[in-house]
Amino acid sequence: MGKNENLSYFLNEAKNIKTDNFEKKIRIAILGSSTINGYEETIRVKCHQKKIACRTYNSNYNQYNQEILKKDSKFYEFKPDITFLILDVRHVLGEIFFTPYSLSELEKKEFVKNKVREITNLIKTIINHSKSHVIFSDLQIPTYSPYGINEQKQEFGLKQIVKNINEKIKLEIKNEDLVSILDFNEFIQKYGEENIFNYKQYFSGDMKISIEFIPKFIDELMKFVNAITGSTKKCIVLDLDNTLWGGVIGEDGFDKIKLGDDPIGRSFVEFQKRLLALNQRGIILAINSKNNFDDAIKVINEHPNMILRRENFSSIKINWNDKVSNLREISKELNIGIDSLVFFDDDQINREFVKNQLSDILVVDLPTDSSIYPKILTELNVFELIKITDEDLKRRDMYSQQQERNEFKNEVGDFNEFLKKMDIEIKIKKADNFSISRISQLTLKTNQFNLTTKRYKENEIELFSKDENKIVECAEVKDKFGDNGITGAYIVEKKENEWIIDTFLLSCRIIGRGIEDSMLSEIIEKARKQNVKIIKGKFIPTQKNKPAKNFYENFGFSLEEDFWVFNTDNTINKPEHIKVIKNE
Amino acid sequence: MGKNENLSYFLNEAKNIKTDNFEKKIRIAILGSSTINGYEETIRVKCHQKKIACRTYNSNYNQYNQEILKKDSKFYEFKPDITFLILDVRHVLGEIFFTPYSLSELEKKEFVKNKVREITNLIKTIINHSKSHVIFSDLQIPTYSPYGINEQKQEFGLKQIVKNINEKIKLEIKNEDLVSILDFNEFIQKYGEENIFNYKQYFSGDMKISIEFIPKFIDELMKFVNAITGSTKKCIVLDLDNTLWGGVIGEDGFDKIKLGDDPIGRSFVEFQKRLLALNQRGIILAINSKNNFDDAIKVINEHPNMILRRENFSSIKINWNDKVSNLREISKELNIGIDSLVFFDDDQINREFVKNQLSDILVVDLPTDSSIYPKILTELNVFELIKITDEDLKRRDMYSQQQERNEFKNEVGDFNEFLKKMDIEIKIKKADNFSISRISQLTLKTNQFNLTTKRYKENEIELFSKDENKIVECAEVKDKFGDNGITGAYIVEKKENEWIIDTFLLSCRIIGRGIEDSMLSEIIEKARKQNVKIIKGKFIPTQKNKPAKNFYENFGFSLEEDFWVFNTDNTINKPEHIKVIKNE
Amino acid sequence: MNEKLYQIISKVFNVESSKINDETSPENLEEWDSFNFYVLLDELENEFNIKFDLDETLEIKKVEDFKEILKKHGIDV
Amino acid sequence: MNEKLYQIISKVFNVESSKINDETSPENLEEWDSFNFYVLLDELENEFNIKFDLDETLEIKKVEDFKEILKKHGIDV
Repeated sequence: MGKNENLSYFLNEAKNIKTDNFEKKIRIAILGSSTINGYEETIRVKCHQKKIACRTYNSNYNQYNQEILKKDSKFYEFKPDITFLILDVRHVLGEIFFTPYSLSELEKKEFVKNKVREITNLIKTIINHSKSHVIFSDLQIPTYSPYGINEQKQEFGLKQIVKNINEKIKLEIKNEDLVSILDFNEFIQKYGEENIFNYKQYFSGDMKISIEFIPKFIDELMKFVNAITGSTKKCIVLDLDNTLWGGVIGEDGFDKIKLGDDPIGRSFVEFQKRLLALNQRGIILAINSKNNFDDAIKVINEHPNMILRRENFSSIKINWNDKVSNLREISKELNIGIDSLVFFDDDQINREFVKNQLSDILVVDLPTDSSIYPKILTELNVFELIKITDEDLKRRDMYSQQQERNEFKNEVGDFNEFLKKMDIEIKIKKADNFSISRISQLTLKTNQFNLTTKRYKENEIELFSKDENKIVECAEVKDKFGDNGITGAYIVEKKENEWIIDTFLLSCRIIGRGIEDSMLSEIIEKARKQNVKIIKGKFIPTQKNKPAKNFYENFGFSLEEDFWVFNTDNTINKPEHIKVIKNE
Repeated sequence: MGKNENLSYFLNEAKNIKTDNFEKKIRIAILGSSTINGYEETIRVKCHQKKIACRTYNSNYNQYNQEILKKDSKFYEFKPDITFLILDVRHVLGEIFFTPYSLSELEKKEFVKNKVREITNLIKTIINHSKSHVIFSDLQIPTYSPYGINEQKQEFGLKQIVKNINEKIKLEIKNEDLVSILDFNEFIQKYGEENIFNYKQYFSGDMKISIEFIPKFIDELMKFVNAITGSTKKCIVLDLDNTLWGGVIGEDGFDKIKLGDDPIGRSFVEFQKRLLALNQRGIILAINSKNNFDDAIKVINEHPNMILRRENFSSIKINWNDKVSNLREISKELNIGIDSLVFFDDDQINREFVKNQLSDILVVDLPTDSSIYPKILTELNVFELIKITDEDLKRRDMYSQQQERNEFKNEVGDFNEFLKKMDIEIKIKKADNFSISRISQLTLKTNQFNLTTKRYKENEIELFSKDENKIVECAEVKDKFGDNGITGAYIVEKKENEWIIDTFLLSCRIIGRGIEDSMLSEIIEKARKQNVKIIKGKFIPTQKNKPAKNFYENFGFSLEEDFWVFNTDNTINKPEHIKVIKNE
Repeated sequence: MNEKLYQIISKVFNVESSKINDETSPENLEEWDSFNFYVLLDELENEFNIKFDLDETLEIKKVEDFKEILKKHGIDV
Repeated sequence: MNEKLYQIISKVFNVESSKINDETSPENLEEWDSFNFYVLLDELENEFNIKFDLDETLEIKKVEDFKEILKKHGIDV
C-alpha cells in the first residue's frame, strides 16, 4: 500500500495518476496558515490507493482568511466536499506564544474569547457558503512554557490558553453535523514534536510538519476521507491459533495455549481487548480458522483469560475448509460485501492465498511478533465513521439476533411459515434529526439492495427532507428476535402527475423477508391517497446490486423506456405477514 | 554531563557513587504503579552530576497504595524530601481504558469523581504524614480511542475522561504549596508514544516508559529536584555576534547582520523571543561580547528586528577584555555567584577558555547550526522554580533599577552622601501567606550574605511562623529607584533569657547599604522591649559567605565560645539614613 | 558515489538521471523548485545519516554544491 | 564479533568480560537480573539495529542463546 513511502514517492506518484474512473469521488480543499506543500499530492495518491477519485485545492500561503470570507473566492468555486482547516498555534497566538506574561488574566480570557470567535466564524462561514464538510485541526498544545514546571500551577498559563481555545471551539461546533475535529495533539503525542517539528524546515519555509512526517499526517486526514466516502470496513475476520491466542490449540491443548499470564499471552489479551472495543462500537467480528470445532469453541467458551466470547462473533467458521471459501460464506451469511472485510491471519501462506483469490478484501500483514498486533490493529484506520449512529452501537446485537433468526429458520423449515412466525413490524418514519445521518450512511454504504446507488451526504439528505416536493422516509424494522434499527430508506420526487423513486434501498441483512415490498406498497398507497396515478423508478445496475434487479418486475411494474412504471389503480402486492406502523 | 548516555551507563555509574559530601542534600522517593526499575539509579547519578547528594527510595511494584496509607511504612520511615507519584493511565482506568462504552454518561462522571478522590487522598495523605514535596505525574491522555475520529465529538469520550481527571486533580491541589504536577503529556508530546512506549517491554515487565527513554524521563524529574534544592540558574550571559544575531557586526555592518527576514535571521529572532520570555519571568540577561561598544549597542538600540533591547540586559560588557574577566565583573556587578550564570557563546575557544577558568559556570555547548539554538535553550531545564514569586517577576525591573543606582552612585561620588540620598525604606513584616514561599526561597538560594546558611523548605518556614517561640520576619526594601521586594529575612529562637539568631540573610544585591544593620537593630530593639538581655548568633563559614564574616563583630557583638553575643543594654549601632517601618 | 547522488536527485526531482550534472541548478532544471529542494535535503540527510546546518543549505546553488557539502560531512561523492 | 557481544554484556552487567562465556546465565552470574536482561536486549537492538520478536527473547537462557538469536537476524557472532 506504500504506507511507509516518503514524501518524494507521493510527489512523483501524484504526477502519474490518470483521470480516475472510480465510483467514489471526492473534492478536497486544504486551507492552512503555514506552508502546506506536498499535502495535496500525498492525499491524492492515498485516495487513489483506496480507489477514490480525488481532486484537490490548496489555499495560497496563509490566505485562508480571505479565501473563506470572500464568497467568490477560488476556494468556493472549487466546490469542495471536504475542507481541512489547518491552523498553527504560533500563528493563532502570535506574540502570546512567547510571552504570555504580557497579558493580565482578564486580557487572556478576552484573547481566548476572540480567537474562538474568529475561528468558529471561519468554520461556520464555510458551512454557510458551501456544502463542504469542515475538518478543523485543533491547536497544538505547546510542549514548552516559559513558566516551566510552574505552568501547571498557573491560573491561566500558556498551555491552558491553548487548551481553552480547543475546548471552546469543540463546544461551539458540537451540534454542527458537517464539522469534525482532527485531534492534532494526538498526532503529536504519537510521533513526538522532536520528530514532527524540524527547526531547519520551519525557519527555511515555515513548514510546521517536517517533510518526513507529512505522509503520516495525511494518514490522519485520510481517516476523515474514508469515513465521508463510506470506505469504512464493517467486519474483522480472525484466525484463531497464533492470532487470537499464542500457540496451536490442536497441538498444545487447552491448558498450554498462551493467553494471559506470560508476556506472549498478555499481548494476545491486549489484542482481544482492542478488538472488543471495536466490537462494542459496532464492528462485526467473525472467525475463520482451520481447527476441530469442538477444541476451538471450548477455548472461546471456557478459557478463563479469553476476552472475546461466542456472543462477540457474528459468524464462526471453524472447520477444515479453505480460508477463501469460509470468507465467501461469512460475507454471504452476514450479507456484507467482501470489500467490507478485514482479514487477520498469522500465516503468510493463508494471507497470500486470500489476497490472490479475493482482491477486494483487506488482508493485514501481521508481523511475526505478536506483541505488535495491538499496534497494527490500532493503526489500521479503516473503521472510522464520521458519526457513530445508534445503529452502529446496536449492530453487534443485531448480528447476534441474526444468528438466532437463522437457527429459528432451520427449525421452522418452511420459509413462509417462518416469516409468519417472525412477527415482523416496520415503522415508516419521515426523516428527522434523529435519522438523517443514518439515512445518509445507508445511501453511502448500501450496495446490494440499492436500486439507484445514489450517494448522499448528510447535508444533502437534510436539504431533501425540507423540500416539499420530496419524500424522504426510512423504515425501522423489528421482529421477535429484536430490533434491527433503521435498515431501509427511500427518496421520492413528487411531480404533478407522477412520482419518481429517486432512491430505494434496504440493508442487505434483512433482504428477502418482504420488507422491501411493504416499503414499496407504502409509497404506492401514499400516491393513491394524493390521487397520483403513476409511480416510476429506475434500476441502475452496478457490480453489486443484482439482488435488487428483478424487484420492480416481481412487484408488478412494467418497463417503459428507461423507467419501471406502476399504475396506482392496480392491485398492490402487499405482504400480509408484516405489520406496518406509520409515524408521520 | 553524560546527558545522552543510555540507561546502562546510569545503572553502572550509580554503583560508583561514593558517599557524597556535597552541601546540597536531598532524599527522593519514587512511588509507581508500574515497573520503575532504573529510575532511582538514574536520578542519583544525575543529582551527583549536579553536586547534589541524593538518597533514594523505591516503592515495591505497585505497592504505592499501601505505602502511602500505612503510617508506619518504609516509605515514611525514609523521610523523603521529594516524593514522585507516577501512576499509569491504564492502571488508573482499568477496563475503562479499553471499553469506555460499558459506562453510561452518569457512571463515567461518577468514575471520574472517584478516581480524583482516590488520587488526591493519596497526595494529601503524604503531605499530612511527612514533610515531603509531592510531585504527581499526571495521567497520559490515550493516543487512541476506540471511538476513532468521533472521540472529539463525544460528550464524554475516553480522552475526555482522562482530561477531566487531570484537570480536577490540578484544581484540588492548587493551593497545596508542597504539591506540584509533572506534565507527563508534555513528555509524551516531545518524544512521541511510538518511542516512549515499547510494547515488548510493556508485555515483558510492565514497563510503561521504554528503557531507552528512562534517562529522558528522569530529566523531567530533575527539573523539580533542581528547583527544590535551589540549584536554579539566575542569569544568562550572552555573546552577540553569531549568538544573538547572525554574522559579525564589526565586519558585516548594521544592515548586513542576519536578524529576521531570512532563514538564519529568523532563527536568531526566535532565540531572542525565548530569551525574552525567560527574562520576563525573572531570569536576568547580560552581555559579554568582544566588540566596539558603539557598533554593537547601536544594533541593540536601533535594529528593527531586535527583540531584546537595552532594558532587558542588567549588565552589558561590550569591550575587548577577555570573556572570563567580563564574566567575573558581571557576577560582581549583579552580586550573584558565578555558579548562577549560564554562558552562551558560539565560539568554541571562548567556551573552553571559560570552562577552564570558571569551573562553576554552566557553559552551553552551542552547535554550529543556529537553527538549533532555541531548542538548546528550551531544553536546558536549569531555570525551574518550584514557585514563581512576585520577586521573580519583578527581578528584571529590580536589576534595571540597580543599574540606575550604580550610575547615581558614580554621580554622587561620596558613598555616605550617596546612601543618604537613596531614601532607603525598610518594611519589617512577620512571615505570612504572601511571604512564606519567598522567605523559603531566600534561605534556599542566598549564599553570600547568609550567616548560618540553613536551608528551609516552605513547609518548615510555615511551621516556624506558627511557633510562638520563634520570630520569622522579612524585610521589604525600597529606595528612590524602585522596589527591591522582599530581600532580607531572619529567624530568631526565643529562649527564656536569651534569643538565638537561627538565620540571618540578605539578598546579595543590596548588601553594603546598612540594611543588614537596620535589620539586626530591629531584632535587638524587640528583645529589649521584652526585657531579654542576651542576643546570640553563630557565623557558620562556607565557601561563599565571606561577605558576612565580620558582620556581628563590626556591629559590636563579642565572641564567646561558638557564639557571637550582644548585650541589649549596649548602644545599638542603628543606621540613620534608613527609615524602618514596622508592620506587625 | 557520484551516481548515488545523481540517482537521489533524479528520483526526487522526477527527471532522468542523465539530465543531471554538476551544473544542474534551478536555472536550467524547471523541476527543481524551492519545495522539492527541501525534500531533497531531507532525503540526503536520511540516506547518509547526516544533518546539514541551516546556513550550509542556504549556500547550495547547483548540484556541485551538494557534492561539496556532502564532502564536508565525510561523504565522498 | 564474539568479543563485541561479550563486551556489551560485560558493560551492561558491569562485570569483567573475562567472566563472560557461552554458558554464562543468571544461574552463574548474579549481576544478571531480570531487569538488566531487558536493558541488554535494548542495547543489542540498538547496537545491531535489529528488533527481536517477543517470543525470541523469552527463549534466551544463557549467552549462547544470544548468539543464536543474533545469527537468526543476520548478525554473525
